[in-house]
Amino acid sequence: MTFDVEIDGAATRLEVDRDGEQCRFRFGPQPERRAQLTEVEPGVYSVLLDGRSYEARAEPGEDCAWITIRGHRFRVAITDPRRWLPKGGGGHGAERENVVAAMPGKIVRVLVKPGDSVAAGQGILVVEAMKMQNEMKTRRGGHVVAVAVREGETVAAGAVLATIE
Amino acid sequence: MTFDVEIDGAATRLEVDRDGEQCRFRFGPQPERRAQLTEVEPGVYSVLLDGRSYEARAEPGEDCAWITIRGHRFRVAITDPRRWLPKGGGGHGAERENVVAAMPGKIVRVLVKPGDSVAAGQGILVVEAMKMQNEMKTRRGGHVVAVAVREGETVAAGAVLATIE
Amino acid sequence: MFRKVLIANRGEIAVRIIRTLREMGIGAVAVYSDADRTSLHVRMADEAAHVGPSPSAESYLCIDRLIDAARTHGAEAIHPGYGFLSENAEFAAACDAAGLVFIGPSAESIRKMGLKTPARELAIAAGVPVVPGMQHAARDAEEARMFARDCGYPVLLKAVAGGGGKGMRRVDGDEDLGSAFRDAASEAERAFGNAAIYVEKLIERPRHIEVQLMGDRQGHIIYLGERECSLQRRHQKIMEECPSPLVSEHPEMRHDMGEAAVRIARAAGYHSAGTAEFLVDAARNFYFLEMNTRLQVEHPVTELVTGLDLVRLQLEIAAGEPLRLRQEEIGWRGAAIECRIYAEDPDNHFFPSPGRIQHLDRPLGPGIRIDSGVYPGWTVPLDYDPLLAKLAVWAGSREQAVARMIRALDECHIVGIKTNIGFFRQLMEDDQYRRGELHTGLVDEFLARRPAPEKDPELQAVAALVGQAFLPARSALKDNGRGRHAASAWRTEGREQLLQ
Amino acid sequence: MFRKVLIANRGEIAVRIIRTLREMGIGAVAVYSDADRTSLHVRMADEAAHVGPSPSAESYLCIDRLIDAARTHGAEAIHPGYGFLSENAEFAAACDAAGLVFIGPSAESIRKMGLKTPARELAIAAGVPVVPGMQHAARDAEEARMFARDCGYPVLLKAVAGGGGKGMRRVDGDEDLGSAFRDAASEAERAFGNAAIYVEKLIERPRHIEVQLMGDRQGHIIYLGERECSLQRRHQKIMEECPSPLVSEHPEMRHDMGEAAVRIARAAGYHSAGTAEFLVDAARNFYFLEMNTRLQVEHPVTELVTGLDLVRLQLEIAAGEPLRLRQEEIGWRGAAIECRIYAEDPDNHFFPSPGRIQHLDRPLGPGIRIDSGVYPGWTVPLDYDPLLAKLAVWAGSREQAVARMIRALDECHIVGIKTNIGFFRQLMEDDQYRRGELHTGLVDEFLARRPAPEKDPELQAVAALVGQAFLPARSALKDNGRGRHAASAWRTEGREQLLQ
Repeated sequence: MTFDVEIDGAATRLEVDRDGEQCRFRFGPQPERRAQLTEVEPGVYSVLLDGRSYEARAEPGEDCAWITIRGHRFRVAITDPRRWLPKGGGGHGAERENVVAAMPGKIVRVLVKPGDSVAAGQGILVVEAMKMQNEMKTRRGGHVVAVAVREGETVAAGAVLATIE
Repeated sequence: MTFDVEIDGAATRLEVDRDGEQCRFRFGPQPERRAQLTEVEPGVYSVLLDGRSYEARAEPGEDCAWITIRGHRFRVAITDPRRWLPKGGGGHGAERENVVAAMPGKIVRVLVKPGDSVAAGQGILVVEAMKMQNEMKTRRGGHVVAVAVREGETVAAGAVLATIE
Repeated sequence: MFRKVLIANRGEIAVRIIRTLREMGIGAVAVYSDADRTSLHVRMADEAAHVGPSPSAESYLCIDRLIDAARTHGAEAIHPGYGFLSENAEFAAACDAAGLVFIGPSAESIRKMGLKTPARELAIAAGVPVVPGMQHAARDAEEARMFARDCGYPVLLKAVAGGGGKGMRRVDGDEDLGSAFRDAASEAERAFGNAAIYVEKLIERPRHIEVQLMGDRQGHIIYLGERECSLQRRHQKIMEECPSPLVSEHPEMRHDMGEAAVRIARAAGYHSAGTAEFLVDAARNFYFLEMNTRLQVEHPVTELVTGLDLVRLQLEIAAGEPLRLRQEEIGWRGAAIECRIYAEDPDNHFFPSPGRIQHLDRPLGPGIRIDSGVYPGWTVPLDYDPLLAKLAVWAGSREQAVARMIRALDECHIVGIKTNIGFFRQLMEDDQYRRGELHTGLVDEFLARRPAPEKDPELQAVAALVGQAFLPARSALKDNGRGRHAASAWRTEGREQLLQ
Repeated sequence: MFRKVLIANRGEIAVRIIRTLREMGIGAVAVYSDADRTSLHVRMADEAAHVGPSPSAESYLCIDRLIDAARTHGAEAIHPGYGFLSENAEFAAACDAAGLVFIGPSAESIRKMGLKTPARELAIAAGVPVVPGMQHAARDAEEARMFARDCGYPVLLKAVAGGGGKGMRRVDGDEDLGSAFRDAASEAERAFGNAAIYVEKLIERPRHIEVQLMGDRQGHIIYLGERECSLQRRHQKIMEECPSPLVSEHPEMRHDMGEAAVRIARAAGYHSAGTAEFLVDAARNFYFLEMNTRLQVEHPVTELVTGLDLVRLQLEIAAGEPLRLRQEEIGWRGAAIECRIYAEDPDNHFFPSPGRIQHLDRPLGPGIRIDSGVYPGWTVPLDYDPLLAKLAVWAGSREQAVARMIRALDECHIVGIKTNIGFFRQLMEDDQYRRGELHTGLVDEFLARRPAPEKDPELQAVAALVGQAFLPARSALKDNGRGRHAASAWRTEGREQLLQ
C-alpha cells in the first residue's frame, strides 16, 4: 500500500507491505527494506531495522502524529486525501487575524483598544498562567477591530482575545 | 444502601450513602461517619476519613476484591446474594481432589502412580517454572485415581495433574 | 523529636518532606486547595487538611487557615518548604504565637536577612564584599562620575524608583557618563515621576554561586559547600550543580565563600538551613547578593554530594537538637547536576503547558534521583508554578555526571503536556556548558545559537513507518479502550492549531 | 575504548549494562530469544540480535549464536552479565578464538576458580582458611573421630557420593560418632550404592559475607569492601547490604578478609571483577567458600557505598586500561541495602507468579536506586528466573537505610502478578534483622515466627468502603475502556481459585 507522507513539511512517498509485525517498505528514493514493528505500550513502538533497535513514541497532533525517536521529534502527516482533510492553515496571510490564548489563564493586561493600529509582532494582551505572564502577539500588522476580553477575566486555551484587520 | 460484606472471612454490615465523592457510612457496630473517596488512578483510591489520608489499591479476585492499604492486604467480598454467587469452595473436604498446577510450567517429575496410597500433604508431582522446581501436594490423603500428565509435558496454570480419592 | 508535622506547601517539595518525615517516623499532615485534592502530596500524607480554594492567596498563603489546620490535626511543627510563606516573618511569628515550631530561622532572622538593604549592610559589617553601589541618589552627573571612577567601569546607572530596566544605562567610560546620566534621569522622570539615579558596578557575565548553610539553635553554624546556579532563564534557575566547575578548579574558593557566608549568618544569629547567594566575576571576586532563609529548590545536589539529608537536619535543629556535624567532617564526593522539569513549551516561547499527563516514563539505574510531584493520569493545574519534577544525577566526576544526565533525559518521557526535557537535552551538548564556562547569560546566548536539530534520513524513515502505523489506529481510538488517549488527542490538536 | 559491545544476557542486568555503555558513548547490542522480543533490554539497546527460541539452552546459552551475533553486528567485546554463560570458560575461550574481548577474567582463571576443589586448594596454598574437611573418604569411624577431634565438634558426616542430605549426620561429640557413622554409611549405601563417608566441620548459624575484588590485566588488584548476603531462602540470596553489620562493629575484618581475597586472586592471576565468598562463624573466623568470576547480582550496594561504577571499571580493564584506583583511595560512605523483587507468591510457598504487569509504581526521592528489567503492560515470561527488579537504598547509617527501605517498599506497588514486596516489608520490622544479627538461617526462622498481620478495624472500614466502590464497577469493566484491567481480572481469578 502506498501513502503520501509529509515529514516536517517535506512530502515523500511511503510504500508499506505489512505482515503482522514484519513489514517490507520503501521510503522515498530509498531501496526496499524490511523492518519489524511492535507496539510495546500504547503509543510506544519498538522498531528493528537492519539490526538496529529504535524506540518511537507517537502522539496525536492536528492532522498528524508527533513521533519522537532518540530525542528527535518529527511531525508526520499522511496526506492521502482519502483519509486526511487538507491542513487548516490557521489564518496565515488572511485578511483578519484572531489573536488567541496559547494556554488557559487569566488576562492580566490588555495593551490595545479597538481602533489602535498595531505592527506585526506587537503585544496585544498579557495572559498569566502557572505564575508566569505571557504576552500574546499579533502576527500581522493592521488595526484592532475588537478586544473580546476584559482584564481579570479567565480564558480557556484557544479563546479568541482580539481581532486584527 | 446496605451491603453484607466479608472482610478476610469475617462477615459484617456496611451501610453507605454516596453523594459523588462524599459519603456517609456505617461499618459494622461503628457509629455513622463521613468520608471522601476519589479514584485517582484506575483501581487506586484516595480516601479522606476524619482528616486522615489513606491510599488504597484494589485488585479483582475471585468473587472478591483484594484491597491493599499501607502494606496490609484485605480480601473484601460483597456477599449480597443479588450480586455475588456463594463462594466455590474449591473441593475442601470433598470426596475427590484434583491436584492442579499452581502456575504454568513443565512437569519435571511425577512422584506417584495410579493406585498408590498417599498421605495428606504428600508431594504428587514437581512442576518447573522460572528456573524453580515446585512440588504440587495433595491436601487430602487417599489413593491416586489418575495421573493426567507425563514428565516433560508443559502445562497451563490450573491444569488438572492428578486425582486423589 | 516531633510526633507530627504539618507541611505548608504542595507539589514536589511537600512530597520530598513527607518522605523524610516517614523515614523519621513522624506523622505528616498535608494541606491542599480545591485544585490539589488528588495531588501526590495529599495521597502520600498520613493526614490532610483542606485550606481553601485554588488561588494561593486564598489557601497556601492564608496564615490563619494553616495554623488552624495544624491545631486541628495536633501538629507540633510546620515545615514551610520553599516559596509561599517560607520567607514570611509574620508566618514564623504567628507559628511561635500559636505554640507551633516554625521549621526554619527565627522571625527576626527572616526580617534581618529577608530584605536586601539590611542584609547588604549586615554583610558589609561582617566584612563580606557586596556589589559596589551608591547608598543614595547621585546629586548630579559629577557625583556619579566620582563613584564610577572609584569602583571602576563599566557601571550601571539605575533609577532609585526603578524596575523593569526603565531608567537604566550601561556606561563604559567617563566620556559617556554625562549624556547617559541625562537620558537615564529623564527616562526615570517619565516612567516613575522621579528622576533620581544611583550608580552600581556592572559585573559582566557573572556566575551565580551560592553557599548552603546549616546552623543550630546553640549557635553552631557550618557551610555544606556551594552550588552553581548560573544557568537561568528569565532570572529563574533551571539547572544547578555541585560542585561549581569554577570552585573545582580553585578549591580555596569553597572555604573562602563558605567562611564569608558563615560570618553573615553568625552576625544575624541565624539557625536552620539557609543559603547565601553570591555573584562571581571573571577575576573570581565574589559579591554577596542576598540570603535565602529557607530550603532551596536545588538542595538535592548538595545532598547527593555530601550524603546529608537537609530536611532531617532542619527537623533535628527545629526540635532543639544540637547540630552534631563539625565543619571538618563535611566531605564532598563526586558531582551532581539537577534539571528542573517544567510544564512549558521550549519551541513556543516557553509558554506554560498545563494539562493531563497521559504517560510518564522515568529514568532509573545508577546515580539517578527524582523528586516529583506528579503521576500519570494527573492533570497539572494552571494555578501554580509549572515545576513538575526535579531530575538529579550523581557521578564520580562532572564529565560522567553530564553523560549520566544525558542518558537520564533520554530515558525520560512525558506525554500529554509539553516539557523542557528536550531543551535540556540540547543544552547538555553545548560545548561552553560542557567546558563548565558558565555565566548567568549563557542560556540566553545558547537559545540564540542553538542548532536546528539535524534530520537523519534513517530516523525519518522510522518516523514515517511508525506514523503510518499509528495514524490509522487513531480514528478507532475511542472504541478500543484508549478513550483517554483519544480525548487528549483533541486537546493536543486544539493547542497545535493555536500555536502554529 | 570499545566502540560497540554485545551483552550476552537479558533482564535487569542487560539493562544495567546498557546504561553504562550509553554513558561511555559505546554502542550496545542486545540479544533476545523469542520470549524477549518486547523485553526492556531490547527496547533500550542500539542494536538487537535474535538468538533463538525461548529456552535458554537454545538461545542465551548458545555460544556459537552469540559469537555470530557479535560478528554480524561488529561488536568488539562481549559482556556476559551474571548467570547464563558468565562463568563458562569455554565461552571466554570461544570469544578469544573469535577475536572478541570477553569482559571478565581469562578462561584459565575461570577454570581455576570456577571449580570448588581447585579453588579450595588455591586458597589453602595462599594461606586463606577454608571450612575444615577431610580431603578423602574416612577409612572407618576411627579415622572420622580423629579428624572430628582435630577440627572440633560439631561436625557433619557427609556421603562422598552425596547430595540432598542423604547420608548426612550431625555429630556433637565423640560418644555419638560411632553410631552416626554406621547410620550415615548404610543410608549412603542404600541411596547411592556407595557407603563412603567423609567429615566436615559444621559451622553453626554462619554469616555469608563476600568481598568484591577488581583487578586489571597488569596485575594490580584491590578489594572494594564486603557485602553481607546472609539473608537467603532455598540458598538463594534475597537481600544484601554493605557494609556488613558485623564488619561495621569490627572494622579490621574488612582489611583482613579483603587481603585474604586479594591473595587468592593474585595466586590465580585474576583480572576484572570477582567476588570471594566466605562463611563467618560466631567467633568471627572466616572460611573461604568459593570465587564468583563475574559481576554479582548485588553489586549495586557496593557501588552506592564506594561511589564506583563496577561495569565501567570492567569495561576499562577489558580494554586493557590499567586500574587507576589505589587501595587507599577506596572510601566507604554510609550504608546500602538491596532487596531482590521476585515474581513469586510469599503467601503460597513462594510459587513463581509469571503474568502481565498491569500497574507499576516505583519509589522515588532521596537515596533510591532501582535496577529493573520490566515495564507496565509487559508480560513476565515463565522461561527465565523471576527477578523483576532490584530495589536498593542508600543512607548515612544502617538504621536510616532500613527506615528508607521501608519507606521505599511502601511506595512500591506491582499489580497483576504476585511479588515478595510485602514479605520484605515484614522482614524489615524483625527485631533480629534490625539488630543486624544475621545468619544464613534467619529467613527460615523468620518465616516460622513471622507474625500474622494485625487487623486494624480502621483500615478494615476503609477496605470495605473501597471494596464496595470497586466491585460494582467491575461488572462494567469491559465496556468502560479498562478492558485490560478486566481481562486480567479473569486471569487473577483463575489463579486465586487454584491457590486456595
